Amino acid sequence: MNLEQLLSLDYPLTRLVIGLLCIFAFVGLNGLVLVWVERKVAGHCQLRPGPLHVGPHGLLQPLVDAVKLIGKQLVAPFGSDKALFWLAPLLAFAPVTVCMLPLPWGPDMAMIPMNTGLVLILAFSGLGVLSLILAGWGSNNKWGLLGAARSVAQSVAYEVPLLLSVMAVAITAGSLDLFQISAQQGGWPWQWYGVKNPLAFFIFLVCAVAETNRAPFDLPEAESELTAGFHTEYSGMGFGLFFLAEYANMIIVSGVAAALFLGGWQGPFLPGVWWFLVKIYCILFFIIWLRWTYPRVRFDQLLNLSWKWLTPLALLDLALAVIVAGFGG
Amino acid sequence: MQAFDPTALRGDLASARFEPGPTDDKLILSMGPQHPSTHGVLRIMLELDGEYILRAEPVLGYIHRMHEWMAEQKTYMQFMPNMGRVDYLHAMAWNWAYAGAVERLMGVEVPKRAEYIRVAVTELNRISSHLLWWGAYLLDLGAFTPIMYAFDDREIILDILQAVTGSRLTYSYFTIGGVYGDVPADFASRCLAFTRHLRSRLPMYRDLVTDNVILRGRCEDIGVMDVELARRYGATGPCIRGSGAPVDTRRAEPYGVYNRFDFRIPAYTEGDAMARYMVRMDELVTSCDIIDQAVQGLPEGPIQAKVGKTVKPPKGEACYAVEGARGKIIIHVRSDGGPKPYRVKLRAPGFSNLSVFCDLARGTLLADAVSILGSLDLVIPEIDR
Amino acid sequence: MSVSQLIEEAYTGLKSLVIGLGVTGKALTQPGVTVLYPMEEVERDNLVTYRGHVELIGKDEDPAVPRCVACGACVKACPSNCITILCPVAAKEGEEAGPVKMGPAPQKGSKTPGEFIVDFSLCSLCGQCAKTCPVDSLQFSDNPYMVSFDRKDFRIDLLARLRRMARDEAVAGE
Amino acid sequence: MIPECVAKLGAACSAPLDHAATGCVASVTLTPETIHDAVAVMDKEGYLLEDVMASDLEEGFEVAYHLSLLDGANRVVLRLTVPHDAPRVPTVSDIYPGADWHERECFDFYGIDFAGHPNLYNLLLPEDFEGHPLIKDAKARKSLADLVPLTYLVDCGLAEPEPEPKAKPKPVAKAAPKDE
Repeated sequence: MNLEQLLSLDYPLTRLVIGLLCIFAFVGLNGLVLVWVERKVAGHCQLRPGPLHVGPHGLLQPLVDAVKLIGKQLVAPFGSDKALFWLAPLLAFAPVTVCMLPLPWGPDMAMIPMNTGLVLILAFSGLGVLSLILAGWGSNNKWGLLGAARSVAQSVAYEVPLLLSVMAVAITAGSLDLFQISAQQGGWPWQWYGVKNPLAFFIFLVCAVAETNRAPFDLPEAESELTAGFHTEYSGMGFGLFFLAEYANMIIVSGVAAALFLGGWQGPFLPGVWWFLVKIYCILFFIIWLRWTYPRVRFDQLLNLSWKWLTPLALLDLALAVIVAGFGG
Repeated sequence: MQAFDPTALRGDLASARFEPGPTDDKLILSMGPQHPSTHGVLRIMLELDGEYILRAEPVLGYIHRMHEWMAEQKTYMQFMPNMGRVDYLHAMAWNWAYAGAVERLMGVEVPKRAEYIRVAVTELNRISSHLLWWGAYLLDLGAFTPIMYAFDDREIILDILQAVTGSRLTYSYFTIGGVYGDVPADFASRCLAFTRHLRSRLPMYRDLVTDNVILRGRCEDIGVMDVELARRYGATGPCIRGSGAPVDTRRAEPYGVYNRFDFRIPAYTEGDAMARYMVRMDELVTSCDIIDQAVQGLPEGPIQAKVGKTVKPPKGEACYAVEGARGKIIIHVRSDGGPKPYRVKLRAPGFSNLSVFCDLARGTLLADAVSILGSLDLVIPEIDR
Repeated sequence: MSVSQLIEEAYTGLKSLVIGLGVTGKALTQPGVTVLYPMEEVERDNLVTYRGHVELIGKDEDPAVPRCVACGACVKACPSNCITILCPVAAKEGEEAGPVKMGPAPQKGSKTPGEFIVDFSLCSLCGQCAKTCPVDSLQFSDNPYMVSFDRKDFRIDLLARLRRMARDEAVAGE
Repeated sequence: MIPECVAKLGAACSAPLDHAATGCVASVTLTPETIHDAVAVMDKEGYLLEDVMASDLEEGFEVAYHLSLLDGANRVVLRLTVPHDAPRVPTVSDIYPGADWHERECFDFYGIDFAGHPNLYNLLLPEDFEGHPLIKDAKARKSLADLVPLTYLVDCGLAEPEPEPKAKPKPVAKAAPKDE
C-alpha cells in the first residue's frame, strides 16, 4: 500500500486514528465548555454570575482550572493498590472513546459507521462502572469503597430499563444503526420518536442521568454523605480525568438521546451537524438544570425507582412498541 | 517505601471503643471531624454493616474553648462578647440568656423599650438562623441551590442587624440591664418590609423544597423521635416540638415581654425529620408575627437600666432560660459578690439534641444519618462550648 | 395500595419536580443579586453602620487632639487586652530629668495619652471600651476593608490616625 | 412553691425559691445515696433533665441537677455535695440517657466520678489533657454560704436567721421568696 492510500479516509485504520484524534479534541473541548456551562447555569440558578473574570464571561476559567489540575502533584494514598489506583481514571476514559465512534453527527458524518452502533454503545457504557469500582477499591479508603459499592448496584439497576427503553425505539425503527434510526425520523418535533413514544424518552432520560452519576442520582460521589465517594483520594489530573469522563459520558448519552428520540441531525435550515449539537446541548442543559434543582435521592429509593417503576414501565412500553410495530409494519 | 501495616494505626479513646470484627462485613468509619455534612468539626464514629448503621457515637471537643473557665477569669461585662461565639447563628439568644441571668441575680428591671428591641433582634436572628439551617440541611441532602436563596433573604436580616448592632454575625449587643445602643429610626419600617418580603418568599420555598417528592422521601419517617425519647434525652426546641409537644420557653416561662405578644407555637406529631423541618419552616412565620408586633408596639424611653459602671451582683445564684433557635438555652450564674462570676454554666440545647442521635441513627442508612444529623440543626461551637 | 393511588402518587411527585424546575428556571432568567466586590461595592448607607475597629474622637475645638484623658478605663474594660495607652511617667523627685519614660495609663499628672494603640487582631468588637469611656472619646470606625499580609499592620496607632483624619478633614474643608 | 413530688424524694432539706429572682422554684438538697432514687421519682413525674452542673466549693464538689416539666416555669434543683478527695456520685444516665454526656462533661471539668456510668471518659477535652480545668485553688474556693442568699440557707438549717443580712444592703437586694 502506498502513502496516498494510507492517507485516504477510506482506509479504516487512518479513519480510526483521525476519528480518535477528533474525539479527543471534541471531548476535551466540549468537556471544558460543559464545565463552563455547568457553572454558569448553576450560578444563574442561584442568582449569582458564575465564573466571570477569566476570559469573556469566564469562558477560559475551565481551561485555567485544567492547567491547575495538571500542575498538581499526583498523590496515591498510603496502602493503596497503585496499579488499580492509576488504572481507574484511564479506564474511565476508555469507553468514552469507543462510544463516540458510532454517533451520527450528520447524514454522512461518523467516525465509523456501523449497523450495530447502538449495541456497541450500550456494551461499552457498562464498562464505565468498572473504573469506579477500581477507583474505590484501589484507593484504600472506606468512603471510596462505599462509593464503589453504590456505583455497581446503581449501574446494574439502571442498565435494565435503559436497555428496554432503547429496545422499544429500535423495534419501532427496525434497526440498531443510529444512522437509520435518525434517518427514519423527520426534522420536525412531531416526527421524532421522543414525541411518538414519550414514555421511552422519559425512561431513557432518567436512566441516562443515573448512568452518568449525575444529581439527583449522584450517589457514588455523594459529597455530603461519602465526602467524594469513589474519587475521594484522587488529586490533580487523576481527579481531572474522572471529571472529564463524567462530562464525556454526558455528551454520549445526550448524543444517543438526540439520535434516538430527537431526530438526530435532522432539522430545517441548518446543516445536520449543527442541529445535532444543538439537540445535544439542549439535553445537557436539562441534565445540568436538574442537578441544581433537586436534592439527592436515597440509595434504596434509587433502586426502588428503577426496579419498581422504571423497569415495569419500560417493559410495558416495549410491549406496546412491539404491538404497534407488528400491526403498523 | 514502608510497607503498609494496618495494626500500626492507633486510634484514640473514641475509636478504641469500636472494634472491627467478628465478620468482615462490619466497617468502622470515622465520619468527620472534616466531613461536609458534620457542619464544622463534629466527628461521629460509625459501625456499619454495609450502609446500615449498627452503632453511632459522636465524638465532641474539636472546637471546645472552655467558655465556662473564661467566664471565671473575666468580669461580668467582659464575658458578654463570648456569648456571640458560643452559638454564632443565634447569638442574640445567648446574649439574652447571659444578660438575663445576671439581671435576675441583680434584680435589675430592664426598660420596656430595651425589652421590645431585644425581642425584635432575637427573633430576626432566629429567622436568620433558621434560614441558614434550611440551606445547610438541603445542602446535606444534596440540593445546592436553596442555600443561595436562603442567604439572599438572610442578607436583609444581617443588614438590619448590622444597622442596629454594628456586626453581622457574632453579636455582642445586650448589656446588663438593656441593650448597647438604640435602634435607628427606620428600624421598624425595615423590619416590617422584611417580614412582608419573607412571607412572600415562603411559597417559593415550599414549591422548590418542601413539596418536593425527593425531599419528602429523604425526610419522612426518618429519625422518628417520640416525646418520651426527647424528654429523656433533654431534647428541646424544634426537636421536641416536632415530636408533638408544643413546648416553648417563650410560652412556658415567659421572659422579657413575650407574654405581651400573640403567637402560635407550631408543633407536629410525626416526630420525624420532616416534622422538625416543618416546625422550623412554621417558626419563620411565628417569628415574623412576633417581630411585627414588637416593632409596631415599640415604646419610647430609655434603653438601659441604671446598673453602675462595674457590674457587681450580690451573692447568690440565678439561671435564665431562653428559647434559642435550637432549643432551651439556660445560663446559670453563681456570684460570690465579687466583680467576676464564681461559676457560669452554659446549657447548650444542641448538646442534648445531639445526644439523641445515637438512638435515632441505629439501624438507619448512612444517608439517613446525614439527614437526621441535619434535622437536629447542630451548631458545633455551641455543643462544644 | 391500589393502582389509582399509585398513579396519583406518581403524578403529585412528578408535578412537584416540575414545579421545582420552574422555580430554578425562573431564577435563571432573573438578574443576579451578587455584589461583584472589587468592581462594585455595597452602597454607602449599608457600610456606615458597620462597626470597624475603635478610633479616637477629637476635641471639638481641635480635632487633632483626642478628648481622651488617659484614665485607662478602656484598658481595664477590654476583655481581650487589646488596648495599650502609654503616658509619660512623672519623674520622681530627686531623679535627673532624663529621657521621658513611658508607662501604662493612668499616670499621675498626665491627662493626655502619649500613645494609644489598638491591636485589632485581638479585638472582638464588643464595644466595652467605648461604653466605659468617661469622656466619650472612643467610637467605632466604619472601615470594613482591612486587609494586610502582616499582623503588625493591625496594631493601629489611633493618635496618628486621628491626626491624619483631622488633616484630611481640614484639607477637604478648604 | 415546692412541687408535691419533692416530698417523695427523701430530701435532706428542701427550700422554695422565687422563680423571678433565681429562675428555679425549689431547691432540694440530697446526698449521693439518695440522688439516684430521687431522680427516678422525678423521671416518673415527667420531668426533663436540663443539665447537670458541678461547681467547686469549699465543702466539696456540688453537683446540681436541673429538672423541669415540659411546660411551665417549674425548674427544680436537686443538689448534693461530695468531698474533694472522694468525688463519687452514682450515675443517673440509666434513668435519663441524656445525663450521659452531662456527667461526662462534669468528669472532664471536675474529675467527678459517676459510679456506674457506662463510658466515663473525656468528652470535650483532649484525651491527653492533664487535670481538670474548673477545679479552683484551695484559696479561691468559696463556701456555699458565700454563694447563696441567706434565706435559702436558713430554710435548710445551714445558718441561723439573722435580723440583718451580712451582704451589703442593695437597693434591689435579693428578696425572700414571695410565693411560698
